[in-house]
Amino acid sequence: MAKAVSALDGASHDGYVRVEEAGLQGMITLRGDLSLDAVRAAATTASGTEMPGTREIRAAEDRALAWMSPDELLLMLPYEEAPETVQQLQDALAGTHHLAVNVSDARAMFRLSGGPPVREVAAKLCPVDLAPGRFEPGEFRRTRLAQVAAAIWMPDAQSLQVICFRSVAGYVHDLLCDAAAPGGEVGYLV
Amino acid sequence: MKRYSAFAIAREALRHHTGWERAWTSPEPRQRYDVVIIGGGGHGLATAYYLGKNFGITNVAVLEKGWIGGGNTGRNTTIIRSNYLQDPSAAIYEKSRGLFETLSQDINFNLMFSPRGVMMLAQTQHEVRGYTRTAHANALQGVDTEFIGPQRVKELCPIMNIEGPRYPVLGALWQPRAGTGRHDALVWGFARACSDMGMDIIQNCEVTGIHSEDGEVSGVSTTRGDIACDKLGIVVAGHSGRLAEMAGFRLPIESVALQALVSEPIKPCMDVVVMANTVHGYMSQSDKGEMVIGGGADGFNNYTQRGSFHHIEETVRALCETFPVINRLKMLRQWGGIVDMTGDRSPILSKTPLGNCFINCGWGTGGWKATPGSGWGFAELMVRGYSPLTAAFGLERFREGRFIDESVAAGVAH
Amino acid sequence: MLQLECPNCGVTAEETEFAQGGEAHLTRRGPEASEQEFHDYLFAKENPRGVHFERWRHVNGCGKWFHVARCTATLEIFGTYSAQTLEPPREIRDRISKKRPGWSWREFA
Amino acid sequence: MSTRLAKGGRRLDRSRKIEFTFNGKRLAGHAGDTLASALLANDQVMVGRSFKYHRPRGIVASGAEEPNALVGLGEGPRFEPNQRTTTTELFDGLTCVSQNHWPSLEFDVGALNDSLARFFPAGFYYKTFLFPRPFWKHVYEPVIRQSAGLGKAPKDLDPDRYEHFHAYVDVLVVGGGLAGLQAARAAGQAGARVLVLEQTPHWGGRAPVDGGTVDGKPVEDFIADTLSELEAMDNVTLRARTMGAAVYDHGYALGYERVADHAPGAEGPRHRLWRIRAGRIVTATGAIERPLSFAGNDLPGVMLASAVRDYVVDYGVSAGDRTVVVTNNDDAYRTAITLKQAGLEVPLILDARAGGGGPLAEAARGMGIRVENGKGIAKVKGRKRVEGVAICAQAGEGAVLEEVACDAVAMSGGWSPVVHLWSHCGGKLTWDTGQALFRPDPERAPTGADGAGFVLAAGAANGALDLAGGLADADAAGKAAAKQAGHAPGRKAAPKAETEEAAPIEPVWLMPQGAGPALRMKAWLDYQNDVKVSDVQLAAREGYTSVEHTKRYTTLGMATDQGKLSNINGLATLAGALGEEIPNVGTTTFRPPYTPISMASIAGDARGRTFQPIRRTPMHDRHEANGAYWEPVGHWRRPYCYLRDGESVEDALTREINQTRASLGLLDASTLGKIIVKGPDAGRFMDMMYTNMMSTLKPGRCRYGLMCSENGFLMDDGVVARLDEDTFLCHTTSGGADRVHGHMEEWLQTEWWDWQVYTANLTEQYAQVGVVGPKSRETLQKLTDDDISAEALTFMGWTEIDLRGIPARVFRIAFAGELSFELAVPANQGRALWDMLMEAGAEFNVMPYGTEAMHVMRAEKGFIMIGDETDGTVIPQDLNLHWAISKKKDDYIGKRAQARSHMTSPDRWRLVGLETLDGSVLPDGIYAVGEGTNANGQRNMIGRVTSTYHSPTLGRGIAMGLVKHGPERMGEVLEFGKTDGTFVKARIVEPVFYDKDGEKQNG
Repeated sequence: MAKAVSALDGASHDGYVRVEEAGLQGMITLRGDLSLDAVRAAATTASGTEMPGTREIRAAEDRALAWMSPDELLLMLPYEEAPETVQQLQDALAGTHHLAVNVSDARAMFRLSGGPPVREVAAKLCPVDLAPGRFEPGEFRRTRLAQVAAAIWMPDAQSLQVICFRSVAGYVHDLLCDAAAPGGEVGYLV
Repeated sequence: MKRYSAFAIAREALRHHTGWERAWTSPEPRQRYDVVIIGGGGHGLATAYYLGKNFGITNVAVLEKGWIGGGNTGRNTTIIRSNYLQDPSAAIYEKSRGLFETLSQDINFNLMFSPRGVMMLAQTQHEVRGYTRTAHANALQGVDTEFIGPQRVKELCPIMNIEGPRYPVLGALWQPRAGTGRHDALVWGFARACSDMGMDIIQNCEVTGIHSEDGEVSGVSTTRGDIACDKLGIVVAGHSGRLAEMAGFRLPIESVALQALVSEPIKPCMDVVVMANTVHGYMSQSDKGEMVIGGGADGFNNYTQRGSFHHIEETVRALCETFPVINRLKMLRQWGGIVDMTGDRSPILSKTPLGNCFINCGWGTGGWKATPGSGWGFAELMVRGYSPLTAAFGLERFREGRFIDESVAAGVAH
Repeated sequence: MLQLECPNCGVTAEETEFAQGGEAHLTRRGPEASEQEFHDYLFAKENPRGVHFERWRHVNGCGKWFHVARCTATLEIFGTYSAQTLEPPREIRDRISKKRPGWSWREFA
Repeated sequence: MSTRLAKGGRRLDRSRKIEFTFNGKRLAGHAGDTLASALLANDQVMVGRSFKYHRPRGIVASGAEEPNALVGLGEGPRFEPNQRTTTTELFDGLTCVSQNHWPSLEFDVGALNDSLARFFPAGFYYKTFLFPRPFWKHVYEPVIRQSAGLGKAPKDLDPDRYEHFHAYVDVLVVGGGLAGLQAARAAGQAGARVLVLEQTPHWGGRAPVDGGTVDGKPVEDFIADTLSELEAMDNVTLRARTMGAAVYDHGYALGYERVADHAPGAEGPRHRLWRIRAGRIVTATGAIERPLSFAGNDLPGVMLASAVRDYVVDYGVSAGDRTVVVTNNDDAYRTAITLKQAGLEVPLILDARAGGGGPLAEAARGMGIRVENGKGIAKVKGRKRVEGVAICAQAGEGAVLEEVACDAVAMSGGWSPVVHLWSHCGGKLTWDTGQALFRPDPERAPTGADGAGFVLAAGAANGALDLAGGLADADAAGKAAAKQAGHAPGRKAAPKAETEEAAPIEPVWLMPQGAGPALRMKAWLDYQNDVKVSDVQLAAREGYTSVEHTKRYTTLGMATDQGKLSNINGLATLAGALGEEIPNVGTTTFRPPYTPISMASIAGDARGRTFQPIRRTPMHDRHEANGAYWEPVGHWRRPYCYLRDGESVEDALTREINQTRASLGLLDASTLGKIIVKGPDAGRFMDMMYTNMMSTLKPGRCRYGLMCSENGFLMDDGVVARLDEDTFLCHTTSGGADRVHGHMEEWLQTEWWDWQVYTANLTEQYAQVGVVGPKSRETLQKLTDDDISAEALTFMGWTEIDLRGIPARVFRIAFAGELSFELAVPANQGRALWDMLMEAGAEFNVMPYGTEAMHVMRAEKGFIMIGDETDGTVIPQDLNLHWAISKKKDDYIGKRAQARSHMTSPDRWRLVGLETLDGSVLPDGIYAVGEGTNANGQRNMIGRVTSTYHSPTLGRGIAMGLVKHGPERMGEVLEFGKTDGTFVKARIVEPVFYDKDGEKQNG
């Protein structure tokens, strides 16, 4: 594990919003029938959170569970724990039709911080209504970020996180830095 | 018909241009014609013109729902080229391009055919290979093209950034005798020539039904009365499905909106037409000075002739990257046209299940440049029941799995 | 630039999050199909000027397919519904009937 | 002369002087000036030349409708042509040049066109330049092109930044004039989220110029109060310098914010394009005054009456010392009164109406201004600027009654609501006979996703031209918009303004009414494109009677102002020529944008490094450091080869291939698609997806599979590994991963949704490295204690191993034909793996190799490559891949299609190997010729080359191709046609050139 390096190795940039790559982040895709108790139990046991509703994310300490689609969850956890947790999920769901796979290395994650303007930096790139009241902590939104797929959510009112595919981490980083460059303040979603 | 010439203009100037006659007459429809063409766009009028010119058939009516040339003929980006890969396409587009060369003189109407050259950029190894292949095919098809290197591209089009950090230009398929023409003029010129041959061009006349007897077409109902005919040609891009339905058959066609735009006019800065498929954009400069830019098509069935934004966005960003000088130009106007897409993106020029009823449709994004060639071949098909130009474009090919797919050589179908 | 509601994740989003996937409610024709049946399955597409049913995928979103009932002349959306159905739901057909009396599309009306 | 007045100019900060240059001349204005007002203040009346005749052109208007006063703005990389002076804020150091003339603005050779104007009527170019034929391209067209166009093209790379912003609102209000502000207030009070866009830097629009009182307060105070109220509302956002540019389907709109046009080089973006989704859109876009069509109405100094007034009130600038006012309505009297109050001379007001005007006319008379009813202008005197007017009876043919000296003419032909945004998305118009204008027809509004109208016009844009009516209309529109967007409006009544009595307008489409041909030839409709009344009449005479034909034939309304001043006058002229009513003639369609917007703003941030995503593998940096010559593969970047100092691409290829075959090479194969398919029905599903029988594959084994489209064509290939009873791992081509994953999900979700299968695209989870060559096992064994011997890991088997702490899957597959191992490790450890392999392989002189070496080596083995041997028209049977098409299966995607007559034809071109007789390399993409020509005169073709390379291994050219009856013609020699007309010969051979028995893959 010591040899593991995230896509941008934690690169950061200070604009009017701070942009940093979050480094190694464990992620597990769990597909299954989300109405089944077995699936819900396996997922929430692994995450230590409640089950998220549609387009929600529930977080607890170093873990979170996000709703990806009607038959898919994303479990976030410490990077090193992902392989073992996949195994636990598979064991827990033996006999239940499901798919649990480690996708920690397939993604990159960014953290935008600096208060309410994080909303407008994201709104420059994503076709999503990010106004307060329309997009709040707890919502997990998969969308388009410029020309690539992404997911965004707000851990709290002051920051915003972005997940994209690993291979386009550089592209997303550059876009976020441009959007956060001083002088570009819109002053709209604050 | 009074001939157009510089002399005629000088003569008319002396009397304040009060002596010019109508370019084409505006008669009431008669009860019967030998041939009725539905659709007064470029292809319909071209068909009528060659029925008269090549076969002496002049008892012809062209029925137009609105104003002639109001469909895609008046909405395209005016590019004329024939550097197609597949034999049937190369044949009909090269026939068309050849006709364009002398058409202004033939119909005494300046179509401003400008053989300034068209280049299709190769920006990936895959495109280099595709266009090299096309150049080889073209050489055997009698189409004058060559694959040129990046330096030659730069000489021909100095405003291009051939060393783009993303997609450096690796070369281009160059057709020196391709170019542009004035789209409206083609319609007006054909209408005038047809009218001069005694044909009736009837605007504001919508076909509401198609009549048949014993499996053969007998006439049409229109908003201006019933009209009988021996042969019927349906040439109505964007409305082919509805007319086919009236004639009792279905078409392998879906109609989608295609986007285009122009910039404000500037002094000449680009003497060739450039198409860049990798980044989805193509551009030329009109004689007025506008940069004429073609965009993408909507993915969904659409009959609104309106502009959309995201296709324009994709095209413009590609062209800003390829031609940095346009960053500070401004978009003047954008619009949409309805194009008929077939199952293989190639057109249909075909007999139909209804006897003596023929259909010419499905040109997708490539109709304008084919106009005279299409009219030539379709007229022959209507008269003789066969034309070498149209033979491969029959409806039956979809049943047989015999497609004419131009996308294979990284070719764009504009 | 259309705006569609994905019935799978409930998001109302702009067209760029979606990809269109052709005509709805097709019956797949396999090796047993006649030439005509197979041709019609692949190529004889509905292309109405008016009420139309089609498939879309929420490609930059939850990734799921769904159905859309839409007017191709005005781009009005009559409704979106599950991809896992063989026909438009009654509720959507009724809604269309109110707005486009006398409509029909393939075997549906 | 035009000049700066001693007093006035409500927008000016006279304490701040701003310096600028025009055509190199140093001039000065004040903060708050537009470039146009500053030019006028410096008596720069002529500012450009027209498009066709190169006539002198002056400032006509004061806003976005200006057709004439366009300049080239800025210098070097910030140069921008065709910039409208009336909407350009003056800033320190501004430089601009006038356009479309040579050698100078004052003396323009192109003006020769003007003296020959009678030979250049509308559409003259369609009728001439026909002979001699080559002259069009070589002589006529270049001359026409050079004479046309307006500004010069920019030359340098634009240094500025641009960005987009997505906004979602209940109500978008376009226009920050009085109507827009009131509509916003009404909607805001209802609780709706409101965004108000104003194209200028100022709020309140033209109302303060015209004056009046609202709720007992001066209108300026009312505006200030309204603004503070709106600014205090959390749910309302005001955005100045932002133009509502376009309206699209489903309530989508564009706002064009000129963030830094007034401060070039400032930090931040120059333009920001707002991508707005609105529940309802209120267009409070005001109205534009129409010119009158009289001879010489295009001379510099002839201006719109409202503009003359704007310049005095807003900028303290007079258009002239003596201004003649000519009108067909009461509004223009305000100009006369304003001028008089500013101490300027108004020698005469010409009111074309026989009955004259109402109370405003009385007021003007009361100030001592001479007013002539039923009179008009026969002709404006002067060459480069106005020197006087000849007066005539409006009802007559232009007999001159009197000449009056003046240096400016203020004209008003009535007002046209700005209906562009209403029309962009299909809104229809109705002709208001009483006011002689087209206004939005609320019954035929543009409709949105719910089928209801989503645009509401307000105020002058809705035809409510007066203060009181406009306010009431805007209030109603704001309330209605909020209500329709789901917010109940309050009951607060609309503010009240005094209604001024006015005499009705009388339409005047030609002045004088009976003007003869000589006058009509000098009566301009479209100033920029030089379209005159006579041109429209000519179009009508020649049968171009559809309004679209007229527009296209004459170019009326097609200039950069898109007919903002000319459309209605042109339509009316056409109607007159046809003897039709105006509404029967119809209008042309307004297209987005409202005024031109920069291309760069459309591109936004998608420029340079962020033009498109670049996908990088985990080892990207290592390749970069290793001299990678990059090749784009989709959005991926893959090394084509690795260049060492002084090497050519060919050298590098030869080195990489020789080294790999002799010893050891490494290939970064991370871009290969990797898709997991899992579930009880996975085997059944795989059998449908692939032509092969996949359900019988044993866990621990791999199989090469083919995937076809439903139309029968080969779309992808790759190695499938069975991970366990329920799970398959499908490798796809690099470009095909997303497509194949989408293809699988489509079938699962839309056809076989009752099958229990889940898929996941794990392409990016793994870094994948091909360890290739005779020394591959030896190298790998150094890194692992696990058994990877030939016995433990047989060809086409896979297993899991530990590589010094990195967990890996290893596949025994051999695309290059050598002993090789493909390793898949977690992507974050890819770089570490690569470094390890380079180190462990050093003793074998390990070299990374690129995509081209991979291509050559696979061709030496006769393996097909998707995209080379296939092009979307090729079926597996063409490639002799029958062995990979299961005969035992009833069905797979593409099976029925492959049974169609053309697909089963024995005449299909099929895969063979090709070798030139002299060992040279066949040209790529070359075609084999048959006898004779086809019915279209094209040479018959019987085959083509699909892959062709120099094989360093064999020391000669090798190729693959598709040839008619190919496999049955082994040994035959074919002729291939080169582009120079010569032919090259090649023999048909088996397509396996190297190690035909496949011994090398076992080491």
